[in-house]
Amino acid sequence: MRRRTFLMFSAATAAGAMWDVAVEHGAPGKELVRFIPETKLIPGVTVWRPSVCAQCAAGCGLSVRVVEGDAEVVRKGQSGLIKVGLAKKLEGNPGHPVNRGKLCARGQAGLQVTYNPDRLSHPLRRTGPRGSGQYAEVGWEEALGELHARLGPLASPSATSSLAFLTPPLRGQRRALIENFLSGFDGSALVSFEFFDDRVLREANRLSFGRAQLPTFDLAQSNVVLSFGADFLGTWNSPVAQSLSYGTMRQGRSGVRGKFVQVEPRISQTGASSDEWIPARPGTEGELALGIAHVLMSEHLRPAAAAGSAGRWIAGWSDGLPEYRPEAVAWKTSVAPETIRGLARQLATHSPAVAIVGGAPLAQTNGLFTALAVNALNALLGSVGKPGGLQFTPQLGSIGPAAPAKSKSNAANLSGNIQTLAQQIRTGKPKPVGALLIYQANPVFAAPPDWQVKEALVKVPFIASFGSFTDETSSLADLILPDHSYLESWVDDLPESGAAEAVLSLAPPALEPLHHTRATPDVLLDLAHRLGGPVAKALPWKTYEAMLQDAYTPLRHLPGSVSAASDDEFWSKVKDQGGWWSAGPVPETKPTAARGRSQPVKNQEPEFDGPAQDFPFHFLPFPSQQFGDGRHANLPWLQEMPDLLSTAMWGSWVEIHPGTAQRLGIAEGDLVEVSSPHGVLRAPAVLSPGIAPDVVAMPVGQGHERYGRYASGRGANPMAILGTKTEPETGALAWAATRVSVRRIGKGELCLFSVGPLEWGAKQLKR
Amino acid sequence: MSRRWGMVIDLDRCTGCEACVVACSAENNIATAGESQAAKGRAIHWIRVERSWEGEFPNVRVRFRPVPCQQCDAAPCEPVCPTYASYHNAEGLNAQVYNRCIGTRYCANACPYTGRFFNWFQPSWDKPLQLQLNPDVSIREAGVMEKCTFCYQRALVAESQAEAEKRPLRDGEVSPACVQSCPSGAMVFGDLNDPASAVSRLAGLDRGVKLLEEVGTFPKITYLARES
Amino acid sequence: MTTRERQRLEAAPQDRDRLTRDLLRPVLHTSPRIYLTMMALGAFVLAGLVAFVYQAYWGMGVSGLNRPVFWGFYITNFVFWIGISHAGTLISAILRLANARWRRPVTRCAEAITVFALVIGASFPIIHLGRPWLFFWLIPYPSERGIWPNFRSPLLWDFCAITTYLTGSLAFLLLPIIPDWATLRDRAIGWRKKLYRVLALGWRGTPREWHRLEMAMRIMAVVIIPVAVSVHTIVSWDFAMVPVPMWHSTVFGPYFVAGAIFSGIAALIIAMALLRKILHLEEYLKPIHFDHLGKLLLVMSLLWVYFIVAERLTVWYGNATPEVAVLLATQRGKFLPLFWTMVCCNFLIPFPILAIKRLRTITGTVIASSTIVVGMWLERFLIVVPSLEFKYLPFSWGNYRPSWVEITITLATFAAMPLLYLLFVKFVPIISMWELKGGEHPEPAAAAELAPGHEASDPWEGTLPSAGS
Amino acid sequence: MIFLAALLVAGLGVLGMALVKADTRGAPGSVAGESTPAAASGLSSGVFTPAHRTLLEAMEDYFDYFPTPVQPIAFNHKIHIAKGMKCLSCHAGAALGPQAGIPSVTFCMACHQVIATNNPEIQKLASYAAEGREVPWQPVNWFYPAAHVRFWHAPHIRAGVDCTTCHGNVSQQTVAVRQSDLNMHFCLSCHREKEVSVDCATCHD
Repeated sequence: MRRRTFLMFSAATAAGAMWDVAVEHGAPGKELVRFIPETKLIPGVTVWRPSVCAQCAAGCGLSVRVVEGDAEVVRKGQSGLIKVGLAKKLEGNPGHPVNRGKLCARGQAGLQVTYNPDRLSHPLRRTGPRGSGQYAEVGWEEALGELHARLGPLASPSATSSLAFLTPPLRGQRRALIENFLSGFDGSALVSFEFFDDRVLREANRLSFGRAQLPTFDLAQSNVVLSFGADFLGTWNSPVAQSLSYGTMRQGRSGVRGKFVQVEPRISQTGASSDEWIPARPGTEGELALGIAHVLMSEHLRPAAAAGSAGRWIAGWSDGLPEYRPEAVAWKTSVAPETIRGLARQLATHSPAVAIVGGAPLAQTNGLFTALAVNALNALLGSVGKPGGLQFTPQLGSIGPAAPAKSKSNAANLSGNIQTLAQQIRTGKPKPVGALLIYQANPVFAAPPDWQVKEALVKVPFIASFGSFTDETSSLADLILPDHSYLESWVDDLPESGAAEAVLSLAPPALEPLHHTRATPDVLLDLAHRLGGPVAKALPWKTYEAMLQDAYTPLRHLPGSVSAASDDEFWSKVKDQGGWWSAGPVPETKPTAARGRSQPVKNQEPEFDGPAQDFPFHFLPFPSQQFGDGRHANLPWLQEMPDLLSTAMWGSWVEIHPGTAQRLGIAEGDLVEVSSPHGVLRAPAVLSPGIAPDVVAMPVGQGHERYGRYASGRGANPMAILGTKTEPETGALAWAATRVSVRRIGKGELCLFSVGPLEWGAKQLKR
Repeated sequence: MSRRWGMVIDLDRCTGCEACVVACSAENNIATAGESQAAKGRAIHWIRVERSWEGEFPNVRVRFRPVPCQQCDAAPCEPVCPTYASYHNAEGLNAQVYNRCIGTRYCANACPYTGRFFNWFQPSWDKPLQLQLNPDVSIREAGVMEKCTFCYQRALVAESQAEAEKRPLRDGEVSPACVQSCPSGAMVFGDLNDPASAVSRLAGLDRGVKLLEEVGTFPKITYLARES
Repeated sequence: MTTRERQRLEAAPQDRDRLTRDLLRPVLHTSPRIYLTMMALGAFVLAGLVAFVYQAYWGMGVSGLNRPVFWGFYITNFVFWIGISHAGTLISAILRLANARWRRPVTRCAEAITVFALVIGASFPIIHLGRPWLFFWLIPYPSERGIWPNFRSPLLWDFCAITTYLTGSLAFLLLPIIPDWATLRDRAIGWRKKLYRVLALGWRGTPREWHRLEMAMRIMAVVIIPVAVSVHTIVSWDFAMVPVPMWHSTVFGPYFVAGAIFSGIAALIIAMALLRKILHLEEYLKPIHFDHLGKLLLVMSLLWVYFIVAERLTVWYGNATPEVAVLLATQRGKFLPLFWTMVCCNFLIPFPILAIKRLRTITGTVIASSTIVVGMWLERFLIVVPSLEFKYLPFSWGNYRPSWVEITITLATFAAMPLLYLLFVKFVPIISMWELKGGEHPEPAAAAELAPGHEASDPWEGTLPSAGS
Repeated sequence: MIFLAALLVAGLGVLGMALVKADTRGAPGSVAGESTPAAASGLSSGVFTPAHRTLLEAMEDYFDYFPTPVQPIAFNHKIHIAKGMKCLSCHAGAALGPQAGIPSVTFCMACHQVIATNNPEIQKLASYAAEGREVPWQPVNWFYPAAHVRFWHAPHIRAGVDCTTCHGNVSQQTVAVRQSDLNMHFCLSCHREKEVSVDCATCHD
């Protein structure tokens, strides 16, 4: 018997009785018009296209799974469906030397950037007061015309005000393009902003090793890894590359299993994998490193001279660091002398060993000292430039024709930071800022409140943003010219670390644009053309593609992953491969000498913002596993990805040691108030055994006021209560140097993936 | 002999990065539950990373393990399903046939690993997020159970490809999204019936343990214990 | 038993007319108060229906269920109502077979409980389905696709057992009503007459008919007992067949059957007391009935304690981590209040009431029964939910809190039971008239044939209280 | 059972009333965002859930009823095949991937720029092309989403299954109609006969 027959038989009465309810049947409804597709794909058959991940600075190569599908688009004012290639999944590009086919959670969630419901689909012009978020759609011609009209006066040599361009740290031709663009504006500033910017480490590496870049770790061959606060398996530097080699370090070699020790006051995702966790007091990591160095030298495990020039910046190095006896160090760091000695002996005897430093230890007022101390320790261990140690990825610095044509007057202004920009806006010196262009950076969200970034930015007469979303910063803009998503754009990147060879990540658009957006590089080239004069001269290209091709085809003559007979063949192979990587020595940027300094860096006690008696806890904002510095908070996959340790989803929380919490009468899930001298925030408490009792920690990333439907009004932003202490030598924000007080407010709401007990073992019965 | 898909998860390599979690959501059209539903315990993650704290400050350790469906050989979820929606296929998978599922949720109770998930509501995606949906995987409607399939659709595509090219399937050619993404290489997938496959070799290591072995489910996922 | 007692029980011939009048009064006359009650109950049932449709339309998410607590109130109610259904058929069948004469006014009352509780109970597996419109896939019907239900699944056993039990119980209930319907046919007027003419199936009361009825009832009584036992055993196997801590237990079969009879008798006592009050049947449902049933309840209460101790003590001594987690959660952890309420309701309160003769009055037994019904519902809840909340991997432990939908549907079934009962009472004399008349048959020959059975010594006779003498 | 039937009927009745206004309501369990675009975006596959706009649609799905589509242009298969075209000439995807596909209007116009331009149906085609629109062809053979069927053409073509096996003799049809009841029995009998997989997961997912 057929199912239908059976059903008809048994339910005929019931069905007949209600047939009349269905009155709307047969109405054809509003079937959408179908437009003629522009591309040819075989329906249902996957095509893998290369691209480059733009979710963080690691520059991993992507493979985009593209399958034909229906997208709703607007053509000539009519909305309808069209068959286009749709991205279905992001995977790592298997040939790419940084990530070798792998991709982290944030990278994979990048799909939801392109298909985000809150992505801007048209150019917008502000209609309400600044910051109100009221915009009206305008056409591209109109928007470009307005931008041209606003920037034109600034480009003239007699301009009385200047142009500033605010971006995250950029590399490759995108940076070159913007620099060249700005070279036509007198007194213009390229201001790069990123909250977790590693400026201190770059400076330390410049001093210690002559390379102002982040190191690459050959963990795959290390036997001991000692990390000072670096979340190198999670969010720091090039996490996929580091995880790849970490896996090999643990179980990829026969008979050898590398040991990994993590020094940090709160167990991070990386610390969770460690064999030993050492909660040193915040700001004393450098001393701990030197304590270890002291043992190495005093026990004659390594001679002081082995550190070479890296030891030069540490006072007393050549004397064997007499101030850093383990007992003395133990008193300051609260790490037992025996632990220090044990670590030193392990590092010395189980060579190759490597020390890593990054994250919170460098975000103290003595961050540079800490970085230099760890660098010196690495040098002492002989792990610089050696297998199993740290290396520097060769940089294709001098490749490409697009070095900015600097004129004398503006050369000094070509780089700046957000504080100097705010200063310039406030004081109007050296020149008032006449217009600000914003590309992706979001300092209004991520800068400490006392920097008054928002207050400064609103004073700029004209702001244009190229962002794909309205966020706290771009919502101040008068004009928004939304960029394509990175999957829809020409993308290039020169990864700073993560590979032994020089790497160029480059790919053509994997998708056709979904919305009425335009690629920002093309917009700038168009604008340069319209502006004419020196700007047009500096940017003669019609399209960004042409610019990239001009810049990178000379790589054909270097030993690399692509061999081609002609430039065209080379170019097409590079596009197919998703980039180019060297297979031999390449001409590099000249190692920068340790200029501007001859004295060792003094070890100063870390300073903290807020008196200890009123604010008894160290406040540790940490980059979250889901959102990094907050830019991914609008991606629902990441919002619903449980945090590894707290298992929290869709919110933020304050991590407190259970003992501390008990003392303060705080239970799991209670709403607590965290106060610093600079602000107050409220969030639910998570009691975590893996945090020092005098530290409270909070993930960075939530607390957006305006960042689409998934992020807005969710959780609290720890940056909003940070002080403004800086590392004095580099001016980098000491974001881990704020002190806070904590008190219970009442019951809170916490969305946890696991509400079970914290342990798997017998203690599970105590609930 | 037919294939018997299996997986090895090396807990010594795993870093808890949860790349597998997002990879799975992307590959398998797993709908986002949203905050209010997630808070009620209705978030769907076919693979999750369980963590456990051990010890008191400062001697604290964390352990974690990714837990997808264990694809048991003697799966408790299978005999209890009254409609054969949950059944054992020839390649050893605990398959779930969505259209046959009437939603008794009996299988979910029977599963010792809590590895099965129910669609409490009709799944939905805010436009245009639906464009990301994988055409090879169907959308599970309200009222049906769903679970890890070892990304069977990927195996079928690879088999079809191999068949078209008239060659046998290579070891490592098929991998579920979680395995494909795993940055530290902690997960290995393959045919347990092929003694030469990487997964067979690793599953035989001394470090290999099964989760809740005492329940007698004979999982096809072998965990390699962490060595510290 | 004294003569007077015997007369009362068997009803003297001169009383027969009065008896018929008394027992037909509720059928033929309905007071406005009854209508009001029915409407109130109907409103509850309607609310439950609305809640069910709401749930079916939007999805199970409107309930409080979640992962890992995939079963909650619905399955609790299912087990509870199936348990209640054991009141009737099992009791009446046993008493029939044992020829306990005092059973006569009680049997139909009990059998009706069975049928209605079964219908309500059996609807819960469908209410709790994610896709209730596909429930018919549980039916083994030949399909062109060659797909059958999975006969290995305890749910399918359930389906078969419950349908069998329902069919059997219906027959068991309806067969002996036929003569009473015939009486009604003869007395009613208007539409009722037509209705009863159909229902009476042309009963004329010939000796042959009486003989067949008696035979059928005897066969049914024998057959229904194993079916009833199997039903609740199979319900228990829904739990016992899966490796869930504290579910996977060999004791579950008898434990569930004992619990079912326990709650069933309690429900029966409450129903009888209500009928007695509302329908003024004081003369037919007497303290002695309550006293007898109270004793039975006492035995079941002790049996229940025995099972729960047996179950929990072995788990405690076995000390297997996953099971102990559930055990402690119920006894010491978050379910502590519910657990000890259950123990009070099922044992600590009813035991003294039922054990002390002076307290074993109608009021006493009704109080005891009420606590037992509550306690047994809690027992079912404590079987279903804690095991799921504390199942194996502690990372995936969960919490359960029912939503308004589940609560409404649960209340609706508690309203549906009296509503169905009231409706039943309005169409059928709730006390079997012909049986109460002592098996009155029009033809002496046929009566003589049955006589030995009537004359046989009543096994309960010796235990009857001497108070009546 | 009577109670159950009553429950079902009453339930479905109320449901019907609810369905009429289904689109205007939000789901009670706010699912990721504010709206329930499931029905609108044609993704969902539930039967008696917010997935359907009307009760009739739900019932058609439930009873596996496939209404005959009305095509915007009375495409004549017979003529095309008689002129020597092959199925795969237009439905090229069948040999390459899961879906057979319907060619774009530009493909049709490649010939019909010159052929049969006087035919009113061809003129309709030309007007679509001129407007830059595809012809809104209606599917003839499909599976309801609730069937969760994964059907790939290519393996069948590779295995030598003739198009007519499932689609009937299209060479004799003008406008294509559903000729075989492509139900599970139909698929399974062939799969059994050819001794290929009858595993549920091969076709259902």
